[in-house]
Amino acid sequence: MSALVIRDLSVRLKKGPPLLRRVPLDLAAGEVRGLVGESGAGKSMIGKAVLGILPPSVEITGGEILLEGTDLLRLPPKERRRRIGATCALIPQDPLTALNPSHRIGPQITDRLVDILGWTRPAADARARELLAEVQIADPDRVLRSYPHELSGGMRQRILIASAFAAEPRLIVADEPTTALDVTVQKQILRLIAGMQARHGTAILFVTHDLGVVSKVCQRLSVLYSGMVVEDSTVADFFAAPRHPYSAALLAATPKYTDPAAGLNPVPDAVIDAVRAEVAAFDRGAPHG
Amino acid sequence: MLDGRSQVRRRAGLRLWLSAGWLGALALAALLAPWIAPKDPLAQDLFLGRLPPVWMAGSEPGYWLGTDSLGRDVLSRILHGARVALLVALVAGTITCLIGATLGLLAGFLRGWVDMVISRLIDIWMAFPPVLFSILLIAVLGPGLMSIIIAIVVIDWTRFARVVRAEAMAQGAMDYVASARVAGRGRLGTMVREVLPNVLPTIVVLLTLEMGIAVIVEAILSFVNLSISTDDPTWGGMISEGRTSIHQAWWVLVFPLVTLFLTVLSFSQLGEGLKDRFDPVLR
Amino acid sequence: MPILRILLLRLLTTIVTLAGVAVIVFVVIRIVPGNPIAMMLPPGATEEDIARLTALYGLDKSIPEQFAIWVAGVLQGDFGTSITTRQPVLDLVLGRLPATLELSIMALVMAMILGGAAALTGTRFRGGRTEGAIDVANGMALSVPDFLWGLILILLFGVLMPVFHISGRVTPSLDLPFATNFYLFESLIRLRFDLWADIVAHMFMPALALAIPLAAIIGQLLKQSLKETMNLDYVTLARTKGYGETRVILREALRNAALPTLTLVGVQFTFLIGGTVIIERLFSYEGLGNMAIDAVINRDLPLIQGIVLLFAAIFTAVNLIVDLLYAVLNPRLRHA
Amino acid sequence: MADLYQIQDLRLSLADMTAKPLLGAAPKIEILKGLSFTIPKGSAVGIVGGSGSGKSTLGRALVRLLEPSGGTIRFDGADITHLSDAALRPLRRRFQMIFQDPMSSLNPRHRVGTIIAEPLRLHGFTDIPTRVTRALDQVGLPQAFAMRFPHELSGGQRQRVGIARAIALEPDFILADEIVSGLDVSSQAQVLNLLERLVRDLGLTLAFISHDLSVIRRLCQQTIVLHQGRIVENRPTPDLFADPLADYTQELLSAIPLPDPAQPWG
Repeated sequence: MSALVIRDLSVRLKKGPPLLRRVPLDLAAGEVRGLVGESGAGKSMIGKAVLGILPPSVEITGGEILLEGTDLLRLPPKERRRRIGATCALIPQDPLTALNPSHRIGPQITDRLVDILGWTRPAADARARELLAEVQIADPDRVLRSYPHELSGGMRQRILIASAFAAEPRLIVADEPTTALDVTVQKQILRLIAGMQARHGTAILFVTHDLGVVSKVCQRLSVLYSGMVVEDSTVADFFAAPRHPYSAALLAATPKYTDPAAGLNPVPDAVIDAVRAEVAAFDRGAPHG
Repeated sequence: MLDGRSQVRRRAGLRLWLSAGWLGALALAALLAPWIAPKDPLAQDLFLGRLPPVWMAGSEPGYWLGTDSLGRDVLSRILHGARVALLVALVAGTITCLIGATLGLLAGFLRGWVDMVISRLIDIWMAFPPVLFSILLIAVLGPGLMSIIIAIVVIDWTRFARVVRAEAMAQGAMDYVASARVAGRGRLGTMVREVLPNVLPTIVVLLTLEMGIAVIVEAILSFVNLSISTDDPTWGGMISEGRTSIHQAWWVLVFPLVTLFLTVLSFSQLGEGLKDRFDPVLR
Repeated sequence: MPILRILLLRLLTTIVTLAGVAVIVFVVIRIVPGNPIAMMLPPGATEEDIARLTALYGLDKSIPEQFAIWVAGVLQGDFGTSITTRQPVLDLVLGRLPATLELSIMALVMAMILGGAAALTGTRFRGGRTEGAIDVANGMALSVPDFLWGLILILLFGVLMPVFHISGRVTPSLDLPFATNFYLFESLIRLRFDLWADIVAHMFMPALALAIPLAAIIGQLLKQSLKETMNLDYVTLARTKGYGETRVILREALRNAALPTLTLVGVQFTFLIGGTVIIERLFSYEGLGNMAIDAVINRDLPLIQGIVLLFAAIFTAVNLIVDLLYAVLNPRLRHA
Repeated sequence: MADLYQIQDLRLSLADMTAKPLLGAAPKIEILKGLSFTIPKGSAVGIVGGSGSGKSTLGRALVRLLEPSGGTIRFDGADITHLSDAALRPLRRRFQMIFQDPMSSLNPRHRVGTIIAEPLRLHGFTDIPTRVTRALDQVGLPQAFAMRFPHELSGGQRQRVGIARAIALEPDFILADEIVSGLDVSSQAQVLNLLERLVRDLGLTLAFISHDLSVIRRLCQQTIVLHQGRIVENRPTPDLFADPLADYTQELLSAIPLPDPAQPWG
């Protein structure tokens, strides 16, 4: 059973160039899929489209987003919002700006449970305490009463992860969740996400620019270039032998301390030209979006 | 997004042209007032008092916008009043800008004791109610064009100093200032060559705004009878006179008021428009 | 602790500022040409009369001496005697203060309502025509000062559609049972809604004239701040939780966006109070500002000093209150 | 090989404005807690550390954007620790810096040509147009770019302008502070290749600040690991990677996710 199926998703700037070109994507229940690409490739646009948080300057021009079989794009806005709130969650990039500075931590974890899912407050509070214990926060009662500025960056990222898992979502979009962190903290947080994901059986769309991270936490990945999926592989296959020349070049450009020669191979112009031609050919063949 | 930007630009362009057009026409009218004004602005004729504008019943040909209670031609007085208004706007606006922006730039960029002194001065100045302060100054200096200009400069330099100081401080924290230091540029050189160009758009907006404010201050001072002299035509003086006869002769108030309104609006829109048009970063 | 520190720091700078204001006013008005004593005496007064009165008011001494005497008086609560009315300055000024305070606060409330509504509506419907219209209205309101708005309002609602009074604070023929000069406030307490309505009908236009530019500033700053806040991660996160747009604006964004606006509004409110001087004149409203202009025209030196100092004290008090509010509303400072 | 930089017990404190008392100066926080090291002429030294390690502060002290509160910095034998701005000016040409964020470090109101030419003019160079042309050429940007404004360039191109500005002065030393952290991997590789080539061709001494050990591995002969304002390890790069001695270096190395599913990691 797929947690999420995306068919032919096309997104563009209002009256502007396309940002996503008929993107296909299949995410099995309990699977972690990496979305990789360079900036502007549209990787985080997919997650935003699923969660209904595309910026107002952007519009969806076609395709389907099937969440457990229901096409989100066909639901009336209010119902769509509730359904996303009940079954999906977001782990954002920057823990320093992702918590509201004027609310305490407790309500920021429980608000969805109480307001959208209709839990009682004591039940929601108990759940929050349980979640904080799961993300290894000692003294949960104090933390729940704290304001964000009283906590460290690593602590805040743990709270955001706890909050994402609060309503047992079927799908989590993790949008570059460790890009802002030091590499040692990144390791702890990635382990935490992987552990929670395995325990709860949640499917994750993992948006990142770092192929190293993908190789550690994902089972499958999609490589994007200019809003087009150029490769869709299992992680094992991809790192053994990438199929598309562009994704092969991207892998070769990623620095690697065990191999001083890696990481200084820019994507060759010929590869860029070829993949651009591919995008152009695609646009000619598909007026859609 | 691209489209949205061009739309903003079109609107900004229209705004720029409309305001520049009005101010240009006004400047021309002010220059040529002695030749194009249909009547002598000072000539009184009690038999022709409170004549309505020409399109109304009981009007007199030649008095296009009617006359005030002393029978003076409203249109001619507006045209002559524009001379005073624009002169005050240009001279007072420019001097205020030079002094205020310089002090603000020095305080915001150099920091330290320079900032301490200037900031404390600004604080003291901000504790004065500006209108009362200007009336007080005119009482001290005596009425006249020079006094008005001095009063505006003395009071309004803080408007520039405050904003420019904050802006210069923000720019001072940017790495291009550090890189000028690495390149070996001195402090004052960095301030003038690197920081000033980045603060200039703000200064231009403030300058045109200040010109509008100067026109208003002149009008306010005429209104409380402290401007040039009671006879010389000024917009504020006309408004003051119109306020007292508002139920009998609305035109004495309305026409100078509309002129003043459009002028003040044009000055502020001109600044915004110029900023949008000549800012390489926005372009 | 930080709140106490802010308070102390403010108090220190306030003293410096007020001292500066006192010195400047004192010096400036003493170079006013024309003898104020000569102006208050009847035409037939002799040289000796003038000299005697001049000595009585201490105007024959040097400026530093006069200043020392005045400061000594102020520290004992004696702000001198008005030359024109021969009443204590303090009584005169405090008698007029309530009228100006009521007008300013009414204007502030109007500005916050108008500006807040404009900002919230503009944010809710951002990117559309509604926002464009609000921006244009804001731009106009912002670039035209209170004096002109006052004149325009007089024309519109005083002459064209006479619904409000264009002069005075209250209809003179009414019998006022008030013990204080806070008419607006006291009429409510005494449940005299007839009087309250009359006072509001007098106050409405001057207050609105003062409120329009401030409303535009609040509208512009708050909307900008709201729009920036709406792009922050915690707002996005709230959207994914299933909340609607209006709820997200009010619950997640408004409070954080209002904080930076607040400090700027403090300064702008002092500008508004400064604006009462000319607006009170325009609407013949019997407040401090109107009295101040008369005092300048009559060269009533002690009265001018008293009024200017009072205005300066109000301005610094407003800044102090804003700083405290900021500290109270900002969890970072409250719990640090 | 002689040392270009000799750093002895370098200490640097910055005022903590958040804890400033009502009267008097704000308390100081020590960011750099006694660093000693040398940078040999013609070498490339990597400085690595997490956020809060003091690596950027150290960089800014080396080019004397900050004044140390203790210890000494010797540049080519001369003590520059407390030199005034005026006394530093003639020396400034010899140590240049490339900044992390090119959007902030290139003046948005100046054209690229001006940005490169201004420092040359300050230091009394002649035939400036030729030198600007050559600098643009060296960083692989077309001549037409001299007429552009920074916001008209891509991130990688802006960073090339930053490099061109630095090398045009023919310095002895270049400090590169996280210059590729904002770039995609492909332009990152281009900028690094360019820097490596220029350092070699022009015989420059380089200090390269980064949080990314993989990048330092490729570029630098010597690596300094900073942690909380102290040097925890300072060794030739191959040795450091083969056999990290300090606990923190080991932790840092083992935390890097290699693009390789076979790496034992988590």
